[in-house]
Amino acid sequence: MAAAGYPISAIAFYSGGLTAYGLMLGTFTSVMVAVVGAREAGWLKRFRASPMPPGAYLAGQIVFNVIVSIALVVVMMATATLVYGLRPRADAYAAVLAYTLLGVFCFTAIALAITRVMTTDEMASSAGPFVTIALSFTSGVFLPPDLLPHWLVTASNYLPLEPLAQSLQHALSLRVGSVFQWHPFIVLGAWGVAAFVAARWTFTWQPLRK
Amino acid sequence: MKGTYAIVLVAVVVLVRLALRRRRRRGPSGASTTHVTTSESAREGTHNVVALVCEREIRQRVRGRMFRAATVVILLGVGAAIVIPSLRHSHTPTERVGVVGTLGADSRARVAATAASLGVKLHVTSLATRAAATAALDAGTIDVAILNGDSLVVKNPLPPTSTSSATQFVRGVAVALGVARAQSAAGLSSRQIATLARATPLAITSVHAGKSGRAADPTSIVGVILIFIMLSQYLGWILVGVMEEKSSRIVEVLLSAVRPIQVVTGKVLGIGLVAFAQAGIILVWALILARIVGSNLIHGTAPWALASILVWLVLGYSFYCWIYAAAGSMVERQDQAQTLAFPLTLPLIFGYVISLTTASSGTAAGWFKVFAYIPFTAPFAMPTLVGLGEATWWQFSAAVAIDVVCTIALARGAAVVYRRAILRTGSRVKIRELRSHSH
Amino acid sequence: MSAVLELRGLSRRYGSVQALDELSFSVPSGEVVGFLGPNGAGKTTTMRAIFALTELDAGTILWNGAAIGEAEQRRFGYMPEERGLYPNMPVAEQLEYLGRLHGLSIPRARAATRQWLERLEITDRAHSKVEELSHGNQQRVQLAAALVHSPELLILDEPLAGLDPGGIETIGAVLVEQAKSGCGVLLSSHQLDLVENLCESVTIINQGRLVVAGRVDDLASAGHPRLAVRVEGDRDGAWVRGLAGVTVSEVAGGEVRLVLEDENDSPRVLDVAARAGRVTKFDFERRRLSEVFREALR
Amino acid sequence: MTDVIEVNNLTRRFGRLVAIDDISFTVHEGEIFGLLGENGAGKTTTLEILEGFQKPDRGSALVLGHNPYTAHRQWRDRIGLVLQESDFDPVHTVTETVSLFAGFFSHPRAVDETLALVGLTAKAKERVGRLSGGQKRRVDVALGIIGRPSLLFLDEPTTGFDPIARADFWTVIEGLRDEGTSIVLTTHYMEEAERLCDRLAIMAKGQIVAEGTSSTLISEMGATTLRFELPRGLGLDALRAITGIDFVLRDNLATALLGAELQSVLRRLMTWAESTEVHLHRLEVLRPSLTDVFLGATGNDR
Repeated sequence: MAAAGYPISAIAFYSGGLTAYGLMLGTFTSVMVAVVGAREAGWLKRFRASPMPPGAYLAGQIVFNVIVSIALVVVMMATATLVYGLRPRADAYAAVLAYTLLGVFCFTAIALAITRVMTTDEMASSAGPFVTIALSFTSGVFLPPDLLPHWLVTASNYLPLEPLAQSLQHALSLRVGSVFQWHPFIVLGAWGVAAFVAARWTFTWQPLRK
Repeated sequence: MKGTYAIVLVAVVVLVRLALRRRRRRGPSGASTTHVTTSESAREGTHNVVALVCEREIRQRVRGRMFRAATVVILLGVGAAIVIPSLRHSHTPTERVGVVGTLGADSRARVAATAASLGVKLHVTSLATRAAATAALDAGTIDVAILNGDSLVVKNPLPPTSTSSATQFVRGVAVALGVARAQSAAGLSSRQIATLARATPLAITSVHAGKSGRAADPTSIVGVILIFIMLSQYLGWILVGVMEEKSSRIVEVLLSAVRPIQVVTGKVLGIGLVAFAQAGIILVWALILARIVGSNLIHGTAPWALASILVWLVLGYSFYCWIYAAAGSMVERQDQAQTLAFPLTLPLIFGYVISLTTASSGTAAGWFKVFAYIPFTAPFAMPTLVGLGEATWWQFSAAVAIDVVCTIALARGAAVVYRRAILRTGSRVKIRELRSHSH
Repeated sequence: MSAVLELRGLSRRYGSVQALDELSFSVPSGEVVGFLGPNGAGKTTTMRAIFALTELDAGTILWNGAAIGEAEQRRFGYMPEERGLYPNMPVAEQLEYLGRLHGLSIPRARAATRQWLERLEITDRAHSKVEELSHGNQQRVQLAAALVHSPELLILDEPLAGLDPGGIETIGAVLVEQAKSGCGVLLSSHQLDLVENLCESVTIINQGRLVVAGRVDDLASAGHPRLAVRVEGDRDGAWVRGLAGVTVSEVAGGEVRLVLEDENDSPRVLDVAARAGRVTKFDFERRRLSEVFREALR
Repeated sequence: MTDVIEVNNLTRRFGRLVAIDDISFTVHEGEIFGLLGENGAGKTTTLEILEGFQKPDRGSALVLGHNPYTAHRQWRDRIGLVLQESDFDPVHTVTETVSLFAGFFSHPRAVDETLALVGLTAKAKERVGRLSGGQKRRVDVALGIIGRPSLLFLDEPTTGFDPIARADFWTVIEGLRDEGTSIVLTTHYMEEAERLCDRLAIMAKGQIVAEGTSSTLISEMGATTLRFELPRGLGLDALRAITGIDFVLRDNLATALLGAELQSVLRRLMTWAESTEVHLHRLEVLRPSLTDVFLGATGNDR
């Protein structure tokens, strides 16, 4: 097909989308559930009671997530390349790595910010997957966005998952032009920074259930 | 069309009834029903314990704040998805084209013809520069820009599987303008060009009489999406629910009185009923709204295609629930459950992706048909084949039979795993231990 | 003849640890039996085995001379060591549910729930979620969960741990009441002074083996007379040194425990004590369960 | 003697519930201070304020000279906590769990030594999730003392311990005190409080209802009971003649409540018994126990 409306292959669409989905599930949901669980079990309070710098625990969470996420992305990319014959440009991998780090930062920060309203670990473990699945359907992960109402797609552009999925799909299928887009950096960065600030203000180490 | 609604409505009403009847039984005045009094006799059957566990599960789920909030959110979301587009404009969608530079009368006519052939309205605006076009695309005021008659720009890449009129329009315009450019480059006479412009596609006939003349099958697409959403959401409940009973140690109290298989069966049954009730409510809501606003949500759907979707929804849940229950009994913390969630979803995602791709392309490859008989992928693949008219009744029955047999075997295995694993804490359960003592 | 729970030759090995080693003892109904032993002695494993929650390598467990089936098991009540209740379910509803799982009808489950909430003084928390209750009240609910179906046999793993004196009294009274009405009660505890007051007999195990079993009275009255003496200002019991016919069994917290060869030596002891300072305690004591325990494990 | 904790007019409310109602007390350096009370009397809230987890609504608390709520990490380095909840990540071993926390402190005790102190050496390689309740509690205690704290908070530390372990633990705690560690302890075991605490306070409904050493509290409780089986042929009048005080018959035992005159009465009785070779069966001199003090102070005496 001609011109700038270049096609995305099915495999680029799904490997980009599912990588974004896996990142969200693996960071947003896992961090939220892990932190709320640790808080409600009293581990966080125990850490807080020690002279450990408070940020160390959170930093540990983020580092752990980066490692797990990179492993996940590597597996996804390897499978897509070796099994399904995905052939992206070499520099697409750099973009994928950059988007992965961006996504991990953003989703971890949002998860930490939300822990304050999750009073029980059951709540966290049902809200996390629900939000992830709901969001993934409006964000071009499991469904081509043009099957959805236009307003919903527009709204998704400003939520964190769609820009991530879309830019990964873009990078993996690109033939000409730059693999980097500014849009996801602005949206995900804004979400991440806002959530990070909120988390700093509201984060609590004590169990909420009493 | 009427028949379709009737079938869906009946199915949903039955499910909701079932769930509500169980809820009502707990009502304060509901000192009810013969089945409970039989439980007074010393010899209490498995059936009653399972019913009790199931009833508690339903009650707790339905009462949960998260559940109610999620249901309301989904209802609002579905409502918005149906109502808003129909409020925005009439039934025929409009394609808004921005033109930068000049566009010949011939090309203009071809664009109009493409729009007409797809049954969409056309709205053309002139734009001064490429930058203005990009801005307009980003702002969403135009859908596609034609630059100097020789290139097209859209906002987001066109998805490969899409069959929407918007995508078809862009592709059609791209082809039409490309042909026009080639024609003018070939230096043809005006008569030759006019002849070419009147070219119509050849008629296509098939050797075998087909039921589905369309390229893609919207019912299967909607069905596959529905099955996927439901399974990925509700199976997670089982994973977490089983794990919670383990981590709260209530299971030790339960198992001092009843058998493990009773607890786990009651649990998956309860969650299943809540799940189908919730899905039923959402479906009814969607259909009612669609009717009221006149949306063509499941326009022209064959009743049997819908029935097969519902059948496979139940079968898919029944099969996968045991895997999730066994997995839940082996983990002891919420975050371990979450770590497991993604890998466990992979077979679902695989089945979903191949089925959605097949449903959109309109033809099922040979390898795809194999997946319709494997219980992991059958809940997606079989309804897709049905939707495409490529499954006979005996093929359908064979797939159901295979699935049921596998489900029973899986349930047995899961019960053994559950019994061995549910009381273990602090150490990973070894496979060897799960096998030993199994009787 | 009253019912009896018999455990015969129970053995269970976890890896290199022999958790139970040919353990045999019995629990007659109508009695509160204390089940004692240091941490890790095998008490919890034994209790779980009664409900088939642990598989045994060898041994049989009999109730009234017959193997325990599902129906029998349903007529037992169990309070596990690690408390288990649905954290987000209201107390009364939870008890009703457990009662019905044990085979009660709805009205009977409801009545029993009401009765036990009242008896355990937590009626006002009937509609609270379990997670909202204090530790002591959760413990009461957990006990109610074991009692709601009027069991014939109660197996309680550390029912008194972490309770304040008021709670101990309420729960202790309930257990004695249950035994009086013909129920068998086996309870493990580390609070030997409480066990002494509560239980008619005790079974002490160590490393999965039976060490001592018998009636508390018999165990306590065995041996020589004992004295507990407290002299104001004295911490190390120096005054007692050099007294003939007297062995010191324990000096703790300013209190000296003595074993007398002859009860008639007591005035002499008092004299010596009075010379050392003001005597604030001078008790003839039975052998205390803690001593029995310590000696048994030596 | 310096004070490691100074609490003045502390008040804490949760909505309409007054958890702590204007309490004041001090803890001296190197002593074991006991905080007793029923569940819900305000002990845990008091501890949480002293540990820096909660902010008081009114009043002040100085712990090692700092406001715990705003204190820095250096302050935490000198504090040891044994919290009431005993939940750990079940998949780590005992050694892993304790080593992790050892890393947080500037001069921690050796992990082996700590495990030996709490009696967990044999379980060092066991995953925490597989420990029994009492053993988990010991892990808690290990985490409390791993950092060589100058002030140690123990919130019901021996719940679930067997009697031998408890006695061992008492020795450990007394050893820590002898090293100079100040200790604040809550417990439900009166025996434990009586044995360990140099001073204690009893709380009820958010207030301190009694404070002092256990022996002062006990002697303030009043009289000691003297009782024995009345020897055959001896009347209460005759008994009065021998001892000089009035006895009553209760549960078939001659019983009298005595104060300072205990010593003389007892001596007269003993001399009489010896000279007449009368055997005094079941002779008991009972002073009130801390349990009596507790039940009396919290309004639970029967």
